[in-house]
Amino acid sequence: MTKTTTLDVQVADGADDKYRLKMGPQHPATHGVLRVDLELDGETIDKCDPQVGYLHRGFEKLAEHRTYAQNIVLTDRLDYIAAMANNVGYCVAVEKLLAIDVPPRAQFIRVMVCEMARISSHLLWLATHALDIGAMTVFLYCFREREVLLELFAELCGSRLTNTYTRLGGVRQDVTHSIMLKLQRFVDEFPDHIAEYETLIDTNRIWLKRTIGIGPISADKAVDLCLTGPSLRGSGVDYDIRQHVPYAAYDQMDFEVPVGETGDTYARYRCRMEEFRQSNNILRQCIERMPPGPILGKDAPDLIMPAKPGRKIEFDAVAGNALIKLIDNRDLYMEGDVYVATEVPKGELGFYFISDGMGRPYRMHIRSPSFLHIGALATIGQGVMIADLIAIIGTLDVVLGECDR
Amino acid sequence: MQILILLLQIAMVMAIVLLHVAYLTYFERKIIGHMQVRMGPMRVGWHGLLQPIADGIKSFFKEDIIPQQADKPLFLAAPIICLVTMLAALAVLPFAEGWVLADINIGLLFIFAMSSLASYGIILAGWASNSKYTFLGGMRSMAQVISYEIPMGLSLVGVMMLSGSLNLSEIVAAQGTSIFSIYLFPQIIGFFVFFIAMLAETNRVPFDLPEAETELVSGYITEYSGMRYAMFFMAEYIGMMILASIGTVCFLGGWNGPFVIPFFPPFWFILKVYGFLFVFIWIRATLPRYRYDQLMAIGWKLLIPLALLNIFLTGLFKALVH
Amino acid sequence: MKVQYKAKRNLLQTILQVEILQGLALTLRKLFSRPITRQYPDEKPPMYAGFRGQHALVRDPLTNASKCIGCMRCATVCPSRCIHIKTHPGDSGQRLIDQYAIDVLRCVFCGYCVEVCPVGAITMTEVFEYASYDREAIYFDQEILLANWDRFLEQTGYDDTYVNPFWRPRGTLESRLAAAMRRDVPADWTIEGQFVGTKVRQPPASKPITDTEAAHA
Amino acid sequence: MGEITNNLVQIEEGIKFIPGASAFVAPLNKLINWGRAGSIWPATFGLACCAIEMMVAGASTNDLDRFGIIFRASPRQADCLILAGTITKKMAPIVRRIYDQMPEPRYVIAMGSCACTGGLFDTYAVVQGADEFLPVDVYIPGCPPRPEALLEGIMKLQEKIMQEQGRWSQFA
Amino acid sequence: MEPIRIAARLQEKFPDSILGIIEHRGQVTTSVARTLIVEMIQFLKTEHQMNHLNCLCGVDNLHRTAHFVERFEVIYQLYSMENRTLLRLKAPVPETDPAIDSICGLWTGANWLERETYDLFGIVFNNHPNLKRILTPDDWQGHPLRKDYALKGDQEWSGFEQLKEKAAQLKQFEF
Repeated sequence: MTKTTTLDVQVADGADDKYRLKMGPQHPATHGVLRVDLELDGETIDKCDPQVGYLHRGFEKLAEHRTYAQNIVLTDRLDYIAAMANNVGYCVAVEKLLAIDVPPRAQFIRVMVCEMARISSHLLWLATHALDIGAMTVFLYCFREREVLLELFAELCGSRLTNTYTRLGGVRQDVTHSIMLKLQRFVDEFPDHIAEYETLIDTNRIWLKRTIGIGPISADKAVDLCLTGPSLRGSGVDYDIRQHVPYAAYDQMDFEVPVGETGDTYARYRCRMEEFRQSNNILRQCIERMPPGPILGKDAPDLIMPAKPGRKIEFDAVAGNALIKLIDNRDLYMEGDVYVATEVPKGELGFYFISDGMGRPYRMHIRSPSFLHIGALATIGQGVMIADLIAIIGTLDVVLGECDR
Repeated sequence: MQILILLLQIAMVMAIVLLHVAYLTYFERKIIGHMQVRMGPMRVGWHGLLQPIADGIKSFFKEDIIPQQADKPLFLAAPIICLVTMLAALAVLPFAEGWVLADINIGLLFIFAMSSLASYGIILAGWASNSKYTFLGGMRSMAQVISYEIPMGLSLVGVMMLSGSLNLSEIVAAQGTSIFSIYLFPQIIGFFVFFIAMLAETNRVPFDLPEAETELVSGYITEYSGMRYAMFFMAEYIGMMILASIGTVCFLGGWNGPFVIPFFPPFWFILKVYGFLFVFIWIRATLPRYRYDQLMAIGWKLLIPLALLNIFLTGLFKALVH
Repeated sequence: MKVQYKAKRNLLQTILQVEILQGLALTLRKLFSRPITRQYPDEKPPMYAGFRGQHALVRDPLTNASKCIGCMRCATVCPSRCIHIKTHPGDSGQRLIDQYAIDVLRCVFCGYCVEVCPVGAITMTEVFEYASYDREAIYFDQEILLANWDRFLEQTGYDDTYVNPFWRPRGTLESRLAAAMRRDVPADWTIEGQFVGTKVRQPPASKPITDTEAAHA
Repeated sequence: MGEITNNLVQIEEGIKFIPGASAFVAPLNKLINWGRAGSIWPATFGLACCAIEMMVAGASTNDLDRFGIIFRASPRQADCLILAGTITKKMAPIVRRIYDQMPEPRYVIAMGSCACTGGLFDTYAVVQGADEFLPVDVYIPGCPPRPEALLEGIMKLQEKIMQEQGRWSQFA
Repeated sequence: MEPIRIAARLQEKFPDSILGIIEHRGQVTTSVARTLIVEMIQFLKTEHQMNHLNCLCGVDNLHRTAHFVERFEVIYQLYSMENRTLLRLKAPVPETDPAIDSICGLWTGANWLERETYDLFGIVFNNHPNLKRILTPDDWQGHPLRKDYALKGDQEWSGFEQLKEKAAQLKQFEF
């Protein structure tokens, strides 16, 4: 691999005849607050320099000041399109760090909500990607199905978008029969809806012209750029953490990982469309094989966590005539560090924890897929046209909350 | 006296057309809404019927921003150029037998001239705003108009050859006496070319590149606010109606219909124009957008050869018949 | 698994614009289908028990005041630190609340406070319509929080037996839990009950589950 | 639509409409307010999580278009800025710039905890409330608020607009 | 191959540069000296197919009580897609000279990760093509993720101060 010096280019304000365009942070197609500094030759992009940080909220710093349980709330706001997947990813990592067991029913529920989140995230991706290319009806059809999933989340955990659903050692609330029935109906109907989107765009000649051969990434290049998720698999690299390092109950699921060949925009698009069907399959398996049992492990820590090992948290209060003593003094923190990655809809979401034996992470690093995907934009976005750049941003599927953290 | 009547007629046509513009936006929102399984305007008036009026009032009383860096005279002139040329093109449209403001011999050419002039307004708007997005939008528009003016003109040559006239009323009259009584069937290639060129001329999906929202924010109108923005908006919709009218006149037989409607001769004409407008909206709800260079390629590599082929076939047909 | 592409269109399909016409047919069909729009101010969205909306302090029907015992658990667990409680010790060792305030505009609606409350004193109601013109109006003190509770009961028709599904304080004695939370996993949740089949099956007729019941389970 | 009195259709309180003619009988103030309230065009501007719920509000289930609301990409054509999400310090100057680019009359809706006060993110990088540098008209609590809550906020804004006096931009 | 064996092979190859090998929860961490970091990663990448760079981040050890050598550490998380093995390299970086060689030549994607680490910790990466701030504004003071940087920030960013001034000025023009 050769050293690429073109990734970041100092755009000097010289008196040459380059047309410089700062696209964003307020731009309809930059999916939030991404800014891309372009140097144009006509409409062809000579240099593409993405700028991020407009949504940098200090997650990692904040996480050092909150307990492990409180940080679940933070992970909702990382990739807010698939908050469930982030919750699961975070909890899987912390459970590995603190050695907490999760009962099998909770594992299955986790897989279920993860796949629901994957479908809802991919639906939003398809919606915005189609809107970027100009097909506005697909946008609204996708939201129609997404709404069903969001309402299911609301029924499951009381919130539509920022779920805060998983707990260390399990999940918050058991799935009810009515949720299962609604999910079953969704799973039965969803393939028809996929067919609907495909009628509108899949073979449409305008769509094909706008996507085939646009922004191709070879397999080597994709690995070199540290891409993950469908963006990597579109290039033909079979890397899916759900199969490589199965977490939750993914080892008991029967599913395939769609892999593209050409690595262009259309291949990535097809990969995600295929993932819709696979996720739907996993959901079906979850519904059929959900085991009974508790949803929270016996040794699961309380939401209120002591800040230091051995330190007791005591709440005593008088209610009526009785004295309530609430004590949590289990010693579960130990020193050490782990890196645990999970497959969120965007790619590989990794949490790197360093624990120094306290109730708070000493250091929490979030390896977010979007950050690296946007970083790759500088290389992919060279020599294409503005309209193509927008298609490429759309198909890399970035979300800025996760990128900037 | 005659002038007074003429002025009255002009005022009437303008009023009707502007009302149509207002309600075209309403129906566009309504139809696209229902195609997207939602409802469209519902709460301003009964089923949102007063929505265009509310939009109009709001735009009229909005602050009118002229950017400091803008070329002020051109910035002010651009929307007026667009609107005036579009309104001027209305003069030669025959709504029914004799229902025409100026029945001139070169009606078709006049409309072409006017719609080409309107693109000056767009280019000037893009340039005078002194913003990068508007400039790109203006450039795209310029290239698009030049590329599509040619196939559009060529596609109508077949019609001219068949009817032997450039006067729109005479074209309609000639169609009435032809075999199918409309030119759609003998000129099917011409119609195809015309239809695509029409979409491109009016900057509609899938050719809405000059104002592609997800690429260039709002294209050439990015810097316009309030009433000046509304002027561009009106010009665009009048343009749509004019080109739909030309399509009706040249290919669908104008005001001729299967039977005669008493007291209201333009009935069939209006119906056909509405049909065209519905198709415009329908396509907008369905298709994605082309890329700028692909649009050029279609114009030059597909439509112009097709239009020339059409002319050749029409000529062959004429030579064989006579 | 390699992704499959659909077959390329042939010349006839290209000339006849088949795939574009298919798309147009789909949108035309939708034009005459029923819109799924919910006309909001007239039609309210479906709400489920346990929705994390406006906060309220449960009014104790016996004392007509808050149930809060000042244990500070909610203030401790709050990730955004938006609950402010001030207490002073009473005669028999209990804590008396001087101030109980929630800065709702800072709240992130995670529901942790509801979950940790040992006596079920705080709840998040299904009310979500309380936008305001100024910040001060959405700073809830104890009076407003109790009023929220009254408003919530009035709007939704619950009575004092309302149980929020997220009231599940851990570390509390089992006997202190509300009755609805002491139930075991319902019988529906056996493996056989899970199997719903390819078609949607209705819930077993013998024991129909209402939404609120199911949520409490 | 209100009752019909003396051939006039009352649309809103004080605004009457003569059926069949494009003329209004109303105090100009009321009429303008009615027009503004009936066509609030927000700028397409999402910051973070709440932007997703804003998109849902615009999508089929809730359909902002029912209120005459369509998103405009250019701030020049927008009337309303919906601050949907966390405003970081790096972003704040840009938010202010977009607000400055909007023509009068312009309104600001702070949607969600983060835009209102900074919410969870009491950190070095986040602005603690949009009102530190912008005049905010309506605060919508929630994290994120339901789409219906956004609609309710917009209706609150409409009420506010209807009560305005003499905010006539270019004549003022 | 087991990650612990890979670490052993690494030690054979670079005997002087390995400071220690720890296994925790099944994950192997190898502490290495920063001098030969690029060569070591190159070795792992070519010889052991560690072709996927999971993550690259910094750590500030200021408040830690044990298990550290220098104030800063740079963590490299490598993964082999073929062999499905994970290995972590930990390179201590002293406070007095917070610098380490860049691995941009091995992964183009490392570019932004290194910029981020530079931005948040102030660790300099030698031979980096474009080392400047990425998440915080260019004229930001301090490195936020250092432990001596307060959560609320030490001082207000000048750009935001200017904005507040401007907002106060413009307030008079409002209705």
